[in-house]
Parts: sequence; C-alpha cells; structure tokens
Amino acid sequence: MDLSFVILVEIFYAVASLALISAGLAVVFGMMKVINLAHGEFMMMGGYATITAVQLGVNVFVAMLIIAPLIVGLIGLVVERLVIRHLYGRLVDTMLATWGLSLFFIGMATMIFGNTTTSITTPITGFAVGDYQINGYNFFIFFVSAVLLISMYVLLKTTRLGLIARGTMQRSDIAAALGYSPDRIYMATFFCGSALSGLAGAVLAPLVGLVPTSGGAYIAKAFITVIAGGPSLIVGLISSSSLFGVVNQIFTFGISPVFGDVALLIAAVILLRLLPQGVTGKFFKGKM
Amino acid sequence: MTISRRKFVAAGAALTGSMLLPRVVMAADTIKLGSVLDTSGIFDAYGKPMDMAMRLAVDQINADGGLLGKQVEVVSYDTQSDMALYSQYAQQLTRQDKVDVVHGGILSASREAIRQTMHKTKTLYFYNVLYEGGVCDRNIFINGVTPAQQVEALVPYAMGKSGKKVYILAADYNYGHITAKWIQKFVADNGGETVGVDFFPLDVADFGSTIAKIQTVGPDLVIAPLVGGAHLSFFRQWAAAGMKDKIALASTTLGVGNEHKVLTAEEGNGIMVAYNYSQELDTPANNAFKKSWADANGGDQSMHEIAVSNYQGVLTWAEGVRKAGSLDRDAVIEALETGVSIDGPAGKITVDPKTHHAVLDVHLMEFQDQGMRVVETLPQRQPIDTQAVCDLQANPNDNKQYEIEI
Amino acid sequence: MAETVLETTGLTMRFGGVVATDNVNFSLKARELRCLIGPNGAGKSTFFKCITGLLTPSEGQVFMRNQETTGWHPHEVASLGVGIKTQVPNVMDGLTVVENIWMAARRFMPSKEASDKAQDVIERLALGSIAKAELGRLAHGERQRVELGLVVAADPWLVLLDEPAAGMTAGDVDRMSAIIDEMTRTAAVVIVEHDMQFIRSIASTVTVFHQGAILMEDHVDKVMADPIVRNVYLGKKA
Amino acid sequence: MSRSWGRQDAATIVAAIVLIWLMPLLISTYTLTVLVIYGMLALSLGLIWGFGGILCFGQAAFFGLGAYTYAIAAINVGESTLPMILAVFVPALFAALLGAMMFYGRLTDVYLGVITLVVTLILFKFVNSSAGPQYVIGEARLGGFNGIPGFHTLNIPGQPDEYIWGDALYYVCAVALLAVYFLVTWLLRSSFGRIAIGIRENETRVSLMGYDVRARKTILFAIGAAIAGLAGALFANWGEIVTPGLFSLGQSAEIIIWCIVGGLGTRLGPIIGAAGLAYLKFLLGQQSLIDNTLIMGIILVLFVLFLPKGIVPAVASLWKASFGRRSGRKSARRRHMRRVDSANG
Repeated sequence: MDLSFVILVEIFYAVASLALISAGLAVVFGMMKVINLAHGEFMMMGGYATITAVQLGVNVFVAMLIIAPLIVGLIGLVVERLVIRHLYGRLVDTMLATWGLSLFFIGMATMIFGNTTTSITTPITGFAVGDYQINGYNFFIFFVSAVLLISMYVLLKTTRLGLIARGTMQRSDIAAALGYSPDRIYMATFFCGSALSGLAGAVLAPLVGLVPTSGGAYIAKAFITVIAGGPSLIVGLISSSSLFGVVNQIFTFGISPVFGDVALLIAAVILLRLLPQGVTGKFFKGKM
Repeated sequence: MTISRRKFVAAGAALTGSMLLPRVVMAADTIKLGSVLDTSGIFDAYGKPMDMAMRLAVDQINADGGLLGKQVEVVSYDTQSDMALYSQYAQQLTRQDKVDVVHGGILSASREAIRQTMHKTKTLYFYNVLYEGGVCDRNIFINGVTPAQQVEALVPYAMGKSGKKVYILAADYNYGHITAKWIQKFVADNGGETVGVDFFPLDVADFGSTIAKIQTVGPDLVIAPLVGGAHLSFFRQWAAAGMKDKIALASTTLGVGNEHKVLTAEEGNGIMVAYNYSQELDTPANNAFKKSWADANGGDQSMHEIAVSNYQGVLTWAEGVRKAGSLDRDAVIEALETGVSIDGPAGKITVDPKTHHAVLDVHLMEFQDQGMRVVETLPQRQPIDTQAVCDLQANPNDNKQYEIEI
Repeated sequence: MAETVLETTGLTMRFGGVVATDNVNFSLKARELRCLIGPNGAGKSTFFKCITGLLTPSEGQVFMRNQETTGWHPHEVASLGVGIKTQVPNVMDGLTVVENIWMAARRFMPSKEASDKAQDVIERLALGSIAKAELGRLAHGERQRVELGLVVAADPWLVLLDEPAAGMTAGDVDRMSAIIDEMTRTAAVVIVEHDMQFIRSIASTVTVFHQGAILMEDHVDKVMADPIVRNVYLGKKA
Repeated sequence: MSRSWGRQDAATIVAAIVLIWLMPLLISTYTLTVLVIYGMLALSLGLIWGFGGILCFGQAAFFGLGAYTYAIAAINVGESTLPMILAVFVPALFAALLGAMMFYGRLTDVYLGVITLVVTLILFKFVNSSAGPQYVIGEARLGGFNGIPGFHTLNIPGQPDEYIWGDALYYVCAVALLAVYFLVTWLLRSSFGRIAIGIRENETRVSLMGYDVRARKTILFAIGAAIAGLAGALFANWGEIVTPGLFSLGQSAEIIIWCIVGGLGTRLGPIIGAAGLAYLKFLLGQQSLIDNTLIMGIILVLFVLFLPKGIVPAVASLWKASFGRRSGRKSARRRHMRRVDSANG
C-alpha cells in the first residue's frame, strides 16, 4: 500500500516534470511554429538565475517563481528581436539559429559561472508515508505544473488575449487581417515561452546540480514530448507527458533509470511511426 | 622521389611548426613534464585542484634548483571532461611535444584511453588518482589508494556502525563496476549481504525513483561509488527525501572533489569515507603544504584527495629522477623500483616495487560540518589487491588490468 | 471494339461519417476523352484521388487494362503507363524545364533516349524558349504546360488530369486544348474540370458528379441542356 | 557536354593532389587527418540533405556505428581489412532498416528529424551504459563510458603487422576522401542522383512519374550512412579509441553546422565547412580567453542570418559576378543548389 503510493508519487512527479519542461517549448512551437532548440539553455539560465538570486539573499520561492521567469523572459525577448524575428516561416533555419544560440548561452554561462556544478538545497523537506520517506519537493513540482496547465487553459479559453492567441495558432494571416499585429503577438509569445522555460529550469534547479551544459538533458525530452503531443497545445502536452512519464517510470522501477529513458525514447519512435502525419507535417511541406 | 618529398614535407612542417610554436624550440634545455587533466567540463572539480597541485610541485622543484640542473617545464592540455580528447592529447604529448614524463588522467576511463599510447611510445606515465586497482604495467606508477587499502577498511567500519544489509550505487564505467565487485567481496567477507547493485551513467542526475526503490529493499547501509557533478545530486535528493537519518551512507569517492564543501552540513554530516588525505589532517607537513598552496593561489584552499595525490606523484617522480641521475625512462623506473619514498602532505608514500603502486596511510573519516573528521588512521597500508595478481619484478612485460572475479 | 482501359466498380470513399464518393461505377474506353464535372464537394476530386492512388478507397475496386489497381501507390499506378497531373501544379521548381521532362521520360527509357524524348516533347509543346529556365521562375500557365509535358513524355495510354485549365489565360487554354487533342490520339484522357468554356472547346463526353454519385453521363451539349444538371450545377441560378 | 565534365574532373583531381601534397606544410598531418575525416562525414550528410532533402539529426549515429563496428571487428579479427568493410556495411544496413521504417511510414520533415534524433539518443544511452562485463561481442567488451581502446589499427591489407599510421594514415584518408568525392559526383550525375534531386524538389511529382520514392530515399539514406561509417572507421584509426561521445547529439549538431556553413547542395561546401570549422575549433582550443562553444554558436547564428546558403555558393556567385558567366550549365546548377524558403519568409 505504502509502496504503491510511493510509486504513484514518482509517476505523478515524472509526468509533471515532463509537462513542466515541455511547456515553454510547446507554447513557442504551437503559436509560432518555431522550434526553439535553445529551450534547454533557457532552462539552464532559469536555474542559474535562481541560484544567483538565492545566493544574493532572495527568498528561494521568490527567486524561482518570479525572478527566474522574468529574467529568462527578458533574455528571450532580446533573442526574439535580434534573431528569431528575421527567420519567421523558415522552420529549419530557426532551428539552426536557436541551436547556435544554445551553444552561445552554454559558452556564456561557462565564462560567467564556470564549468563547475553549482546547486542549492531543496527548500521543502521530506516526510514519511508509512515506512517510506518521500521527497516533499516532488509535490511542489506537481503543484506548479498543475497550476501552470490550468492557468494556461483558463487564459486561452476565457480571455481576449487567449482568443487572439488561439486565432494566431490557427491562422496567423487572419489574425493579422483582423488588425492584431503578428509581430507583437510573436514577441509576447516568445517572452511567455521563454519565461515558462526559465520557470521550469528554476523549479527543477534545487533537485539537480547545475552545469552550463545542463540544458542538453532537457531539450531532447521536451522536443519529443511537444512533437508527439501534436497541434493541440494543452491536451497534447498532457497526453504525451502522461504517456512518456508513465512508460519512463515503469521501466525505471522495473529495471533501471537508463532503461526508463530508453523506453521513453522507443515509445516516442513507435508513437510517431503510428501517427506520422500531424498538422505539423503540413506547413513543413516543400521545405527542407 | 618519395623520400625527398617526405624530407621536404618534414622540413617544411618543422619550419612552420617552429614559427607557430616558438616554445618547442626554446624548450630544448628543460625537462618536459606533460599533464592531461580535465580542467573544464563536469569533472573539473577534480581536475582544477589537480592542475594547481601539479604546478605547485613543479614550482617548488624549480625553486629548489630544478632536476639534474635543469628547470622543469609543464606542457599541459585541458581534456574538457571528454574521453576522446585524452587519446588525442596523449598522442600530441608523446609524438609532437616528446615530453619526458606524463602525469594525469582522472577517471579510469581516461587512464585506459592513454595508457597504451604511453606504453607504446615508452613515455613514463604517472596516474595519481584513487582507483579500482589491478593495473599491471611496468611503464606506469600509481599512488592513489586501491580497494584493498580503502574499501577493505571502510566496509567493516561502516557496517559496524549500521548493519549487515548493503545496497551499492555505482557509476556506470570501469571504476564503478570493479569497485562494486570489491565492495561485494568485502561485504561478504565481513558476514554481510549485498541486497542490491545499481549502476548510473555519469549524466544521470535524477535519483528520485532510485531512492524509492532502495526503500523497498530496506538496506542498513548504502555505499555509493558515484562520480562527477551530476551524481552529486544523489546526496542532495537523499537528504531532501529525509533518508539521512534512516539509512547510513558511505562512499568511496565523495569528498575526493571537495563535495563535502558543496553539500551543506545537514546534507553531508555522517557520511563515511576513507582516504589518504584530508584537509583536516593536523600535521606539520600538511599545514606547510596548505600554506604554500594558499600563497601560490591567492588564498585558495581547494586541495583535495587526488590533488594531493598528484602533488605527491610529481614529487615521487622527481625523487626517482634525482636517484637515477638521468631522464632515461628505464633508469628512472629502476630507481623508483628501489622503493623510493617521499613525505607528502598526507604522510609517507613509498613505491611498491612489485606493483608500481604505493604504500600509504589511510584515514577512516566522517563528514562533519563540511569537513572530513578523521576517526581512525590506518598507517602504511599495502596495495594487497594488486600485489595478489601483479608482480612486475617477475613479469616485467605484463601489460593489463586485472579484474576481480567473484 | 476498343478495350476498356479504366473501370471502377462500387467505388466508395468515406471520411469518418462523410461519404465522399458513393458506389461509383465508371468505365472508359481506349483513346476516349471524358470530363468529370460537378459542383464543389460532389466527390469528383476524391474519385480522382482514388484512381490515382493518392487515396485508398473504403470499398470497391479500380481496374486499369483489366489489372486491379485498388490501393496501389501512385508510383505503381504511374508505372503502368498512366500519366497524372494533380490540381496544384506539381513540378520540380528548382530544376529546369528540360530536367523536369527528362526525369519523366527516364522512368520508361534509358538516359540518352530520355534526353532525346525531352527535346521532342519541348518542341511539340512549344517550350523551346523556356527550356533552360527553372520552373520556379515561370508563370502559372507555363508551369501547367510543363506539367502536361511531364505527362506526355512518359507516352501514357491513360491520362488523368485534375483541373488543367485552372487559372490560365485564354491563350493558354487554347494551347491546352490542342495538347489534349493530340494526347487523345494515343491515350484515353480523364479531365476533372470546372471551366465549362474549356469543356465545350474540347467537346467531349461528360460525367456529372453529384453528392458523391454519378448523376448522368452524356455529350457536353446534352448535359448542359439538361435541366437537372443545370439545377445542380448552377444551383440557385437555374 | 561530357568532355567539359571530363576536363572539370581532371582539374579537380590535380587541385586535390596539389592540396593533399601542400597542406602538410601548413598543418601537422595528425590534425589534417581528422580534418579530412570530418570532411568526409560532412559530405555524407551533404549528400542526403543537400541533394536528397533528408534532414537527418542523427548522422553521428552512423559515424559512431562505423567506428564501433571497426573497433569491435578489429579486436576479434586482428586485421583491419574485414573490419573496414564491415564498418561501411553495418551502418548502411542499419540506415536501410531505419530509412525503410521512416520512408515507408511516410514520415517526413520534422518527424524524420525527431526519429533520427531519438535513435541517436537511444544508441548513445545504450552504448554509454554498456560498461558491465555482460556486454561483450566476441572478445570485445563494449566498455560503456570508457569506450574501446587498444584495438588493432589500420594495416596494409593482408599484412597485420604493417601498420598504417602517422603521415601514411593522412594520405590514406585524403585519398579515401577524394574517392568518396568522385563517387558522390558520379552518383549525382547518374540517373539515380538526378532523380534524387527531383525527389528533394517535389516528392509527389516524382512519385506520380512512376518512381518509387520510398525505395530511392532509403537507398540514398543508406549510401549516406555508408560514407559516414567509413569516416567513423577512419576516425577510430586516428583516435585509437572509440567512445560513446561519437554518438552524441553534439556531434550530430556539428555535422549540420558544417553543412550549413560550407553550403548545402554543393559537394565541396560541407567538406570545406567541416575542415574549416574543425580547424578553427582546434585553434580556439589552444586559447582560453573566450569560450570555444560561444564562438561556434555565434558563427552558426550569423551564418543563418546573413549567409544562409553557406560559403561555397556565396563565393561561387561572387566569382560569377566578377568573372562573368563561365557556362550556362554550371550557373544553372549552382542556382538550384539550395532552395531558399521564400514562400513564407
């Protein structure tokens, strides 16, 4: 009984963290059809922003939930204005440019913070369930992830902003024709997407040690989750992260964490082989 | 025709080479010490202090007038925590820079990547890191502690403080695999039982499910030969899950890269380790060493187990050269095989002629308030694991790493 | 006397709950010219895609020269000697006209002969002046004409054209009619078309689609005179 | 027409031989060898991406597979000829299976990218965690993170003790690159190559012409993998060790960057891009003022923004502008070398 609860918590945690690390990428991809390969580095910067702020004496939750998303969002804004803006509609080129940006950020972080592992202590302590100890922080991640998805849903469904956003997702030209400047919508979207990436990196930072190359561990998983999720932003995100999270944890418990990762990847291959042509395949036609 | 062209090419290469790298030419009258260490990347917590230690040793040798009347010059490469770069830079050190000795390599993977290159090119090689034991090669000298020196002492001590059921979490490469086997052997020798072994690739940083899994097995003691920055998060997550007071922890590697200073006191306190060196050793030699380190590096105090090993390795080599009165590889090996010993910050280190390993002190320690408190000192331990399989006096042509069989 | 080159029996295509073509029985004789007309959503394009292999029908069969081709891939259908032109111009934009046509011919003959064939087709279709130009730089009408060239180059015995005259100028349409006329000397031709002007100019038998089924089949003049067709086709205008 | 081609080929051979001869005067053969090997690796992606339109995020998988195949076979055989052959065929076979799975499943574009990326990750994870003694092929331990050191390196065929290394290895690699270059040239001039370009331009059209696009893409993909495998085997001989890092995403990324910087849709571009950037990286590695990765990142971003077609096409058009039209055919080829995504941009 206790054991199944422990395993359940781990599964929920896995699903929540997958959704969390994919959210920023999903927003940018869903709205702008831009695959931001610097997403992992945005997360890494969110982590560094948190750690630096904590070291400067800021409360850890303020640092994670406010400062990190804000800083990374602003970095995203600069990136959008300087680079991404010039590449809209050229999906492969944006991928390459953001790949370049990811290398750039890794280099920057290395020069600023050094290549050493830095970390902060988890702010929430564990507690016991029967004979088992559970990491209390898992619940925090689950909570953040749930709040995030719900507020995204509410935002998209009920607000004017959400309506414009959904319109842009469907047909950016029509949104433009209705007088909404796509330029500004994209700018705002990229800011939000980057902030979400920063938030994810910040929230996960206390769990894992941070090095400038930390982002690499996330980007592949996020990329797979978003692509497999398909065109529907929130439903896609929830369904694919649930699938992959469960598969991952079952094999992690059954065999080992490496097999968990491999099982996740194999599940992705099978999924894409069975459901090859999403909407995303369409706008890609004729492009390299 | 081919020959003349070759000569032409070689001459041209030498010419351009000398233009690009003036130090190659002016270096003719110095002794060249090659160094390959990860001073960046995920293993830099190990490599940076090792590099500082090597330079400190060389500076001290040079300040005392050098060796054989010559200054020692360092030729060093940063392998960026990338195993492929080791073989590349080893080739450069031996074939292009033609160094007299190479000190370096951190992970066992990096040692195995370059050991054969050193052997083939007959370049004397010092590997100054605690490791899994068993390397038997006349060309290499090793002064790090081996499982018989470390694990054999640590396991009964840790089991005595906790219980008989042991769970092993090891890094997934040769060091982790072989060390895990040694731990299993010593656990069995001490009447205990190994209830689980898990291996983790060096980039794994999420141990949540592992911690849950360990609890389902319910061991008395977890021994963790984990390596590198990513694995450090295990100890954090272990503490965050509140496991610290329930199951005892020991490690054969934690603290080697000063991890006890990265972890908070709450996260680290009570973890049991055994090494040759601790900053808390209150001996005149160590205090002097810490002072000269601080003087050389602007007050820095980042010396750790394998940095000190590296320092002691360079001193041992220098002693061998002095004794041989020559830089010739075979002469230096023969001199070292007479059982040269030095007094380093961690005490007396003596070369074991049979295995080219070292006889040294080992301290049982516990983490306390971001330091390593010495619980018990076991003086002058022999590398009996390697001695059992390797005799370079009898078989000087041996060239392999023996692995423990269970 | 003439053999049947294309036949469908009970061809049905459903998308979810929507029936796009419903039990269509269709047949075409060698060197016959046939136009498929019908209002938007009548199922003619779906029917076309089922024949060419771009879609696999839910039910029914397709035969070409008595060979069943139901569910074949487009490239397998094309390999039989069937020339296909889709609705949007499908050409290789980065390549020149010669290269495009060479590639179509190369499928059925060695490289050298394909080069000669390409020259031949270029002359026949009066493409000489733009032979070395890249397709991406040509006008819409020219691209449509080149695509017909691709079809011709393979010496097909059955040609399937989806809206070849769409978006063309009057001059282009005349030229197109001439080319299609020439095609019918060696091949049976099926054309899906909206443009009644064009259909009249090539004066063929017409099959009218309505709500996924065949409404009637007759000569163009009779069809156009038919009140039911006028009603269906022109909607409220009738 | 064929005569002018012949003349161009002869000129290429002469230029290549002069280069192979002269380069050791400037750069040590040890470094040159790896530049040449990277050139070959880049050419393998340049072929399938630039001419076949298949963007593979996992070209490193075939490179690593070639290297590991060589190392494992060499340990078991103790001679280098058979391992070299295997190192070409195993990746090709693997790519054929993978390609068939993808292309017959009509996976395209971004999905293709994801699958190739995921397969590379799986290979990396697997190889990286194969340190245990149970992972043995014949006498070769896979070694996990350690990689496989100490295998038999290249020898003169039939004479296991006559090693080819140092300068000789450089000449072998350079000649191999030249041979691969001409193989690619021949392939692109053949009907198969011309149709492959057609597939890049418009898959549906080529399929409607009666060509089996799936089979042709699979074959092209396998040819690319074979070249990458050969490069991998040569790399194993150069480094004298193979490690899981060969399969890493970083390695795949670099190959893509080489192609972009050098110029897609050209044969020379990827080779120049690879050799140039790898040498730049080597030079940057000798300084510690600015981080290496940072500079590579900036280069990539700047190229995508300002020179998206790459160096070679840019130089070619500059050349054409200053020296006029050399020949109509050549300029026509140059122009369609890479389609600019102008439709939406």
